Amino acid sequence: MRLAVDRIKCDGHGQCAELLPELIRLDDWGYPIIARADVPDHLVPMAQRAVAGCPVLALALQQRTG
Amino acid sequence: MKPNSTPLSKVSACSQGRFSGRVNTGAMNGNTQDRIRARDAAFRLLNRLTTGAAVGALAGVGVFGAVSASTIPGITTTSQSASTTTSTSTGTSTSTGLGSSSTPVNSASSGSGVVVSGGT
Amino acid sequence: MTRLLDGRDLTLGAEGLAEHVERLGPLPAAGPSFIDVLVRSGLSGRGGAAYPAGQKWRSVAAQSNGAAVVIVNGAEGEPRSLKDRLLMTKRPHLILDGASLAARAVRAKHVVLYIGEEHHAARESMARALAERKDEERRLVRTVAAPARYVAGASSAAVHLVDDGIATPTTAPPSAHERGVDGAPTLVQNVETLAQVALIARTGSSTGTLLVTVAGGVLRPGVLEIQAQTTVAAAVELAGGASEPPDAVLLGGYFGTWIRAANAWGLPLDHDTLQARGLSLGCGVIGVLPGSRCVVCEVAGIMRYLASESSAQCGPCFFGLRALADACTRIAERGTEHVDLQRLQRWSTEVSGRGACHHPDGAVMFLQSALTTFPDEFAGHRAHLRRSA
Amino acid sequence: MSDTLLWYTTRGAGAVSLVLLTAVIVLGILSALRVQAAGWPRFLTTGLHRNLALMTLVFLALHIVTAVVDPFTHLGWLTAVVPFSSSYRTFWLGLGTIAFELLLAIVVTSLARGYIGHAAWRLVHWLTYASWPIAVIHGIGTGTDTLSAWLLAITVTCVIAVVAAIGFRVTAGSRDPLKEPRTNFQAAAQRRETR
Repeated sequence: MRLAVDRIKCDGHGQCAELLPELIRLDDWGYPIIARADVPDHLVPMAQRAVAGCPVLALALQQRTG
Repeated sequence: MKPNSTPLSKVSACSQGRFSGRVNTGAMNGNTQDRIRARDAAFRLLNRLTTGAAVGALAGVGVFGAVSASTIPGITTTSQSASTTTSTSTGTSTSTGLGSSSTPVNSASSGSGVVVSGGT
Repeated sequence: MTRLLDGRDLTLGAEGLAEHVERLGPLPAAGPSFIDVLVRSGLSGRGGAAYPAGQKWRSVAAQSNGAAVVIVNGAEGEPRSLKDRLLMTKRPHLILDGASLAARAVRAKHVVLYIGEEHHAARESMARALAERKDEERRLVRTVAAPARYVAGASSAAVHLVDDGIATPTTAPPSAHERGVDGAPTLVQNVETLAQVALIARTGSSTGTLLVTVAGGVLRPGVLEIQAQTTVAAAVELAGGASEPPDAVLLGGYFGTWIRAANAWGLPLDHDTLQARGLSLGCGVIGVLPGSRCVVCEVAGIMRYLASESSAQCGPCFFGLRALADACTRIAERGTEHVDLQRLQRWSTEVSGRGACHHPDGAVMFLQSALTTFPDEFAGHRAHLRRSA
Repeated sequence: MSDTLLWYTTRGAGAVSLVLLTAVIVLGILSALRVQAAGWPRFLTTGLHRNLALMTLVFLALHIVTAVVDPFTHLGWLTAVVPFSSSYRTFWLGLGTIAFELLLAIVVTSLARGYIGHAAWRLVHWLTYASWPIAVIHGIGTGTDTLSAWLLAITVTCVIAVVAAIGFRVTAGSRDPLKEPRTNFQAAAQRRETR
């Protein structure tokens, strides 16, 4: 599975980094930096929680070929 | 510096003053391990607050029910035993033994411990 | 070999349809099969991305079910580039020929002339030329003004403007050739590319030439049509030579790369050859920075411009480019502090690739090429005694 | 179960639902304000908002079920679905049904947010600002002992909390740092009529 951010929808809430610190951190202006796009299996549930938790639905979890 | 040669930058390059950056001061910049611990602790807090609210709400039904019973003058009720204990029709016995979640439900609404910081 | 700017003298007005047909013959009847000719010609796009034109047409044609759209991109938002305007004002029928060929090849239902709103002469010239075309061609075409913003020329911004009247880039996928105007597959093609196509349709092979704009410290800045592989030195000579010994050349406009003048002279001007060396000719701007100008101050000025041209849709681009422009300006105005250089590196890696369009990537590539080409100038920069104009 | 116990449970559950709904609204506004503190990440506010919203529905269901099955007011199930269809206190009870159905729409669209998309969800979520006042008026109007001190006290507290939260939200303005620069850019990048 792969994490992808819709940069235009994203408005710097920062909840994704709070929910998935293993893969996401925030830059100096509060926007997510995806440290590693491909999500290891054990983190998929938490990644799904981060996707659902995004207040503007800017984060997506795609199949690897996505 | 001879000023006459044409610069490459667009002549009308806007030179309005400094751009003020908005620097994120959130707690998100700790290292990953700390942030993982913070997340897990926050989830535990979420669960505790939710259960506390549920218990408080159930207790509330009983308390408010009882209070409204005692304040209605002259309503003839078939069963006089308006119980003051917090047992309610849903049958789940909610002994008040749950000392730990002593904060009643409306504390959740006042968001104790929540400081509004917001962006600058 | 026929070239783009052959025919009447460029100081005269636009070449009319009659003279165009008399010189080059009528528009060849070419349908979808023409795409193979275009692929074989190896023509690369002249808008800045240098994407092979044949392949682009093929991908739009594959998705098109007769409802595709062709956008003739004459936005030319690159501040120092003049080539598209020259073509639109002097050889409009080459462009309209290319547009008709494209419309037929990808079975488009309409064509949009997307011309910079401030390029008045170009818009009038294209309107006059359009009036001379046959009815069944004219019926397909409408003209839209591209707002004078740097990102307005991006294909997704062009589609967005045509659809919703706002020239801001949109998130890809889907990209224009998959879902463009009204959701239809859309071919967004630069005017020079289409003009080249018009000649390829007649001769069967590429003209082998490209338009470049020589700008900055040269005696006769302007547009040149040069044979591919011509060196930068030769092009600068054709533009009257450097007005004073230059230190640096900016190749490819504001998304291009800085090269020390000494290393630039021998470079062959050709999209594919340059790309192989990790360089890009972009929209064909060759910027010669006179030796008397400080490259650091020049870079700071351009970074301020690129930061202000962010469409403010993505945080990393809007805030990141501002932070980079601020740091460059601090270095230019107050002299370098080590922390500034560190920040430039960190923010560059954090900003690049984190926008919905290529604006941040282009700006960071521009800055990084300056930092790697002129490390000493940046590391040791001191405030100028008298701020150069 | 004796009738009066049912009746008191209805009143108790109603009051609790009001308090919970108030908490949900305040938390929703705090989420929009991106409130954050040491040990209180932003997702905690949103998570609590979500949990309490579902809890509100549970206690609202208790409130409605006990009211409907209460022989004293013989409302019938229709009352809970069709507004103003009860004989008993028709108008005030009708408001309760409306508030309930608005809340249902809000919760359903929130659960289906992934499918309907953010824009549609946000549109429906604005109904909260209709559902809550209607619920408050329903509580005041239907309460047989409308002037009883305890219900009035709770209602007033809840109103103050929500009004304060809304006031804070309005004065704070949008928390999207790009809202203003984006609007400015779009004004400059818009299609103007070509001559």
